[in-house]
Amino acid sequence: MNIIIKRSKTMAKQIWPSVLAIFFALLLSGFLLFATGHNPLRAYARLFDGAFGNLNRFAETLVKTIPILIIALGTSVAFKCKLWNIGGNGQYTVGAIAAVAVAVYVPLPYFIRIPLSLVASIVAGMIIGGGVGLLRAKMNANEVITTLMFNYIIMYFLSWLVNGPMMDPEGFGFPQTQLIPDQMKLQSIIPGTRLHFGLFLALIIVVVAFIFWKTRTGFRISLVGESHEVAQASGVSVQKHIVLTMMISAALPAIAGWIDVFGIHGRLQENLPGELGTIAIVVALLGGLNPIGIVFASLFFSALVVGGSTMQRFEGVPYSLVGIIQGLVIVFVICRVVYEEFKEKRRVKQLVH
Amino acid sequence: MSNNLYIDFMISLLAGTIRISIPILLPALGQIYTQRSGILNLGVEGIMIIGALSGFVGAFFTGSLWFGVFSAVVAGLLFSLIMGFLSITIKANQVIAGTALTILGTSLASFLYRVIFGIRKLPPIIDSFPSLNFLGLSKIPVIGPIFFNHNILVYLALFLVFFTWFVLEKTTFGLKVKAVGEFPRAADSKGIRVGLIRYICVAIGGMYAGLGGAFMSIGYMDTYMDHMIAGRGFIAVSVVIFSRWDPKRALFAALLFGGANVLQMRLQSIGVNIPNQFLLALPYVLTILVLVGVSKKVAFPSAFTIPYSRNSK
Amino acid sequence: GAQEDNSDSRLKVALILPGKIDDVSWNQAMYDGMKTVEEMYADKIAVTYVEEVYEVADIEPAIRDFAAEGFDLIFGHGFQFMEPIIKVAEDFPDTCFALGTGFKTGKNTAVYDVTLGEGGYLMGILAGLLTETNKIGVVGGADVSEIYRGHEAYKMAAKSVNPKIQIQELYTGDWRDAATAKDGATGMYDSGVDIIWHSGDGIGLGVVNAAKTENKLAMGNVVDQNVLAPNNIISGIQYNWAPVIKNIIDDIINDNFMNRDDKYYWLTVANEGVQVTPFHSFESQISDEVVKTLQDAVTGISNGTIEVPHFQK
Amino acid sequence: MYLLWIELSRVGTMFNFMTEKAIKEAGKVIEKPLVQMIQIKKTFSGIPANDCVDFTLKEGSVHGLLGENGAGKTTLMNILFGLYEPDSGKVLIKGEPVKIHSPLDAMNLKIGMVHQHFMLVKTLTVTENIMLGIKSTRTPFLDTRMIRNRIIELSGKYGLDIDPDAKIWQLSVGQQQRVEILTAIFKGADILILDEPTAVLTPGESEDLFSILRELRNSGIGIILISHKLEEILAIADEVTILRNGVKTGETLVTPSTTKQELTRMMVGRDVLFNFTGKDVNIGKECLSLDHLCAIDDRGVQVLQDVSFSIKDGEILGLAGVDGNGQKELCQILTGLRKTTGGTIHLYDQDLLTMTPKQCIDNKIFHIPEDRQKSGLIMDWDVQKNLILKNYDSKSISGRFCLSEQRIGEQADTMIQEYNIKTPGREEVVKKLSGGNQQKIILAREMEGDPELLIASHPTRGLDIGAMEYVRQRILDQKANGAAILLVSADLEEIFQLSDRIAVIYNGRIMGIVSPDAGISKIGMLMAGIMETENVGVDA
Ligand SMILES: Nc1ncnc2c1ncn2[C@@H]1O[C@H](COP(=O)(O)OP(=O)(O)OP(=O)(O)O)[C@@H](O)[C@H]1O
Ligand SMILES: Nc1ncnc2c1ncn2[C@@H]1O[C@H](COP(=O)(O)OP(=O)(O)OP(=O)(O)O)[C@@H](O)[C@H]1O
Ligand SMILES: [Mg+2]
Ligand SMILES: [Mg+2]
Repeated sequence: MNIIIKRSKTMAKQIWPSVLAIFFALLLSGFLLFATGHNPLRAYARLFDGAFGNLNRFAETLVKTIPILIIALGTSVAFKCKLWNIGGNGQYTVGAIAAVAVAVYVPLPYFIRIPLSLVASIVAGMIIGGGVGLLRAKMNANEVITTLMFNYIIMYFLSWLVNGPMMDPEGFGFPQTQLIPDQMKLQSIIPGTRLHFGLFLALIIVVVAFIFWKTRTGFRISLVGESHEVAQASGVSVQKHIVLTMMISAALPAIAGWIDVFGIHGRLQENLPGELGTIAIVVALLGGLNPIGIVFASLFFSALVVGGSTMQRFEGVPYSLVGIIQGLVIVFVICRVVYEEFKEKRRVKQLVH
Repeated sequence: MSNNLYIDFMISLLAGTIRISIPILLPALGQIYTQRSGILNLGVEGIMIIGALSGFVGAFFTGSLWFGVFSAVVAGLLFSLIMGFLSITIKANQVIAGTALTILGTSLASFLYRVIFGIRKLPPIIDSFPSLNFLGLSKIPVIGPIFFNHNILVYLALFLVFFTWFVLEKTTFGLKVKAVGEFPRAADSKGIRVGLIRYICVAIGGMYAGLGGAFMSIGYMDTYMDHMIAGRGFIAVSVVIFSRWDPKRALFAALLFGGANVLQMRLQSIGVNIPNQFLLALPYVLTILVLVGVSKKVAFPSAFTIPYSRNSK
Repeated sequence: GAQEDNSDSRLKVALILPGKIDDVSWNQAMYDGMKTVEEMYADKIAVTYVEEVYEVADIEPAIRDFAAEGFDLIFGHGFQFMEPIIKVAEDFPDTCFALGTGFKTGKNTAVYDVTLGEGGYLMGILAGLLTETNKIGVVGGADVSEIYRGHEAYKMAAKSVNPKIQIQELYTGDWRDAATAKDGATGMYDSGVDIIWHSGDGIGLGVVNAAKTENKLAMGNVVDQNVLAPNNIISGIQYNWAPVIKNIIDDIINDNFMNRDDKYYWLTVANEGVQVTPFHSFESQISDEVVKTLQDAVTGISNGTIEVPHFQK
Repeated sequence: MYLLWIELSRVGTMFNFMTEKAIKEAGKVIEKPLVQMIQIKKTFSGIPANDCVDFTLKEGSVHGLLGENGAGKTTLMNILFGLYEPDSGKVLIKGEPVKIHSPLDAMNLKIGMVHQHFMLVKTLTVTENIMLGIKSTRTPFLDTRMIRNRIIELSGKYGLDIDPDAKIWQLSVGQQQRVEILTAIFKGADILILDEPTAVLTPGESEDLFSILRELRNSGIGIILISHKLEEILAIADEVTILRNGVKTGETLVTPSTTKQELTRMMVGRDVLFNFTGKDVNIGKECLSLDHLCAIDDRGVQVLQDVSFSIKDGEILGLAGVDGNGQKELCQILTGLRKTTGGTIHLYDQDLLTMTPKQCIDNKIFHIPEDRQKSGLIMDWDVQKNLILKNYDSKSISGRFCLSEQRIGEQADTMIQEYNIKTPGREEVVKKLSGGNQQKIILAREMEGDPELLIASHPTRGLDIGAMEYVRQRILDQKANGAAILLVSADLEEIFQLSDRIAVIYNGRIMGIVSPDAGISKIGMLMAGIMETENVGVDA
């Protein structure tokens, strides 16, 4: 009992600065809203309502959370190894491509085709990640650049596919593929909403990620991230683990791509990932690279995105202002350490006197 | 292709290459300072779009293009200070700080544009910088159209290549920048104010990026559009790394990227039978190939992305 | 803002746009059309506008949200709205949906579309007749079906009036990177092209700007773009969505929408939804012969004697 | 003979090695205080590094600052140089109270400092490094040519032999140190602080330095000299101040009658143990044997040449030598981290050269690395995680898939107790612990696995006397357990106390392997590169 109280107290202590930071970000955005003729309180009420107002909206928030969460978890694996994988979008896209390719073109029974397509997605992600990792480990090619470039390359690759070889023959030339067979789609958890069984997959991945950091491989990856020299001295092959890390890190966004194809899109179109990759970077870092932290951060951000859209729709708030609020929230949340440092200084002062 | 046509094709290609690499070159030059001092600013994209807007607004309302350039540089400087504050004062992770800056910059620019100009049937336009024609030099065959038919910002950017090199190699400031990026503690022990130098470098990076943004809105185009930077800031960051923080090599890298881009468009136009998406991806593929080629030699500034604090061991 | 007032008997209409309402293109044309109708029918409809619903994953919630809020008519202005609209339409059988291009319809879902092929055809005639170098160009954003149709018709028409014609074609791969489009167009002009048509969206501004700086001719799209470069924009096509929107709304008010068999509303040359813009200052320079050929083409398309093929990839 | 003397005096602190004539200069002592530091207090996370220290430097004098590792010498000087701000206390320069907030302030007060750890930017040239600290005459432009000429001039004048255009990374440690000294001289300081300047200099270089220092002193400059080498202090210092555990324990004029014993007692608080011996251990079969080992370093320079020796179970082989003579690379090879270019190594019957680092660990080769913060510990991790770096995958820590937090904790608790690691808890971040306790973590980790071969590189570097004795005792315990031990150290005291045999390395070659009875002079000669004929066990 005592432990629970203590735990929740330390939790509260950790969360408090973030809450404060979000408050200030909303306050500042509130001025902008007010200055452009909106009622900030009503707008924020809409935002909240849009994210959590009814079952359907909450379901939408969760639908958005799924890919953000998974991509962020993937990104966090690389970040933990001090590898800056900013290729979430590209890796998500290859996952989606592989998913549709298998789902549409492989004439096997569904119960084989579905897992096969998942495996294909994972493998596709691993190939991209492994390539980036190899280039980094063997050629010292900076992964910030390679992952970024792959984002563009894959984007055009997708564009080529939906305009060319994978274009729906019955689609009147619109740049999209066929829909995957209905029977293969992830079923809705709550009828009438888009919330699909991918949520459980996401939860499984969270649990796996949580456990992963306690395994030997997880330990080795974080060791390599902290110091190549110490890792090597401890018998861990740095190059091997850089490649491995990038493979894992890219496989997860690919899974997110698979889930979105099977859960919502049902097909390939251009610009599938949108802003997911960027948001995932933010979420991974704000979540402290820790699976539980990332769960909360992704939930928060997708609520912000989904609620923001509602606010935009019904309050006439410009889309850009929603982006500003997001940006400010990130900036202020980063600044929360100021508050923590301030408290630390005060503590030290009290100790001295 | 006949000989004449071939020459025309090459002239157009090279002239286009120079033009289109400028908005990559400018922010890249600025980021050379920033990265040399040990800071990775992924927010260049956001700073550039702020610069593009400020440049346009400045020029539009005063009618002076140079005032536009001035406002863009100042706006870039001010906006980059957020990055400085987050990465130097707060010592936050630079990847997230830069990402935040990009999100904030793109949204803020779009928002302010709407606030300032409202919804219009046609976009507001200005007369952008005209091509200079140095005493008719542009009429010289071949050389003229390639080198002497650009606007003044192009020449300014090319001058800044030399200027950046000069500052880094020949001035006390440049020396301090390098020391701060390599070994901040040593710099500190020599009386160099690490934080200040880093702030200045981030600010210079912001000014160059702002100028790069202005080049897009009032140098290259004649109006502002939300998506006019279109990833050039990110490309600039890459260019800096694979040019190994050297302004001359940055010029070549920017030209290479620009050249690949122009080439793909020219090839498309003359009807080369390759899916256009492959041609579009060409510059990015090329970047990776070049990166792989040069990376073995790349040694990052030792203190790259590491915040400095005197009291921590 | 949305009308919460229950006593309001006006039709609640939502217009969801994938881009900005002032993009001088696809979205703006629709926005302007809707505004016209809204003024005309001030007592009959109340319109809510949402712009930049760009991410495909965000489309369905937006549509569903409006449907759930009791809107009577929801416009999704782009083919990417097709699947979500069909899905939501099943869940809200009393709500009417209008889909901007696409091919799936339903009891409560109609498609409205523009025959860009007809517009492209007219532009092709003009370009083919006006060119002095026998080289013309066309620049588009992404290579998608309606743009493709326009380009193909343009090429076909130009060849029909000028057998010696050489045509350059370019897709920038992006709807919004005007600078790239400008450089693409510049390259075409450099290689001897003297007139370019652009098939719309933000990138079109790049083509207009290239014409201005190179002092060559270009033709606009979507709205009359002559004011952007009065000496260079010789003509163009413009869309007028108002009649089609009005048509749809009338059908709903008269209870004709749901039980209508033909669920396609076309914006055509015949119903003056697609028009050739005036020549403005070029009026005097255009020969009567050209004017006549163009006029014949318009008439021919209108009365069906000229049939522009429905190009498909 | 003179050379030999210098060489030997560099080497140990326990040997009283006064030469015939006192070397102390007969200089006039000027009484005017140049620097007064009063009641200086500085704590790092609660632990005092300087506790109410008073310090006075007089004009035109050389002031020795003595103390064991971690006594707080560097901290005190960093405060004077503005790198740290004291928690309390006052600093007076030439009688004026001053606040020194940064090195810039210090430099403006004409204080120059040569740091213990090089403050040189490796990618820059010598000239550029020197220009960093001084105001250019052509601000904002660099006055490279002028500075370069002055460097050549000064370097010629003092025989420093420095190439102004060389990049720092291309220089040897000794050369780098000379650059540091040159930097300080260059600035024309009134007050010059030198923090262990001779640690990496050759004897000749040291003597050159001393003549420079004497010259500078005679011109009125006050010099603060930190050194562990009492001979040097006795040779050049006019006064000494002694610190122990952050507290000043003595201040005395250096006269010809001052002895090392006196100073030692003030430093350590008791007489140094001369006969620090372990239990007698039976030496067993051969554990490690190296035969004609050759290797190159990262820059492709030959660092090891025909190195041959062997170590038996229960035996300690001391590897003596000045830093940078190939010791580091040898340790890397023995732990599987570096490839060789020739020769063989066997661990019992196995070929060690084919082993990966992991296999070396599995074969119970453990290593106490010389740079504990860089290659021994993850400074941002807590104690318990640092304790499992070598055995995280063993049955005692890992379950089927996961590391067991409970078992990690239990193991940490036992080790903390057993090795007497002073930490608030097993979850304390290692960065916050003292150097001695950091070293104990490594010790615990490397010894807990019952090593067959233990490589101890400078195991007591940076440790206070208590920790030092503790570590040495632990190494002897391992010997008693039957481990073969390679003790790499530049500290001859340590080598003599612990070793069964002593190998001396110079320039990548084993100069000889001798018994400790051979005496200091012989080893000193070998360390200076002077070959002897008689050996006690080079098995070639
Ligand atoms: N320095 C190294 N060089 C090459 N390979 C290495 C190195 N270190 C470890 N390995 C390899 O890594 C693999 C994992 O090592 P280990 O025996 O610890 O596996 P494990 O603990 O069972 O792994 P897991 O946690 O994945 O179950 C081994 O196959 C080993 O060969
Ligand atoms: N920046 C710092 N943060 C935390 N502790 C520090 C810091 N600097 C020094 N210390 C601690 O203060 C104490 C004194 O260190 P200092 O470097 O002054 O010793 P020293 O006498 O110079 O030793 P050495 O002979 O090894 O140079 C040590 O325990 C050291 O760990
Ligand atoms: Mg020290
Ligand atoms: Mg044994």
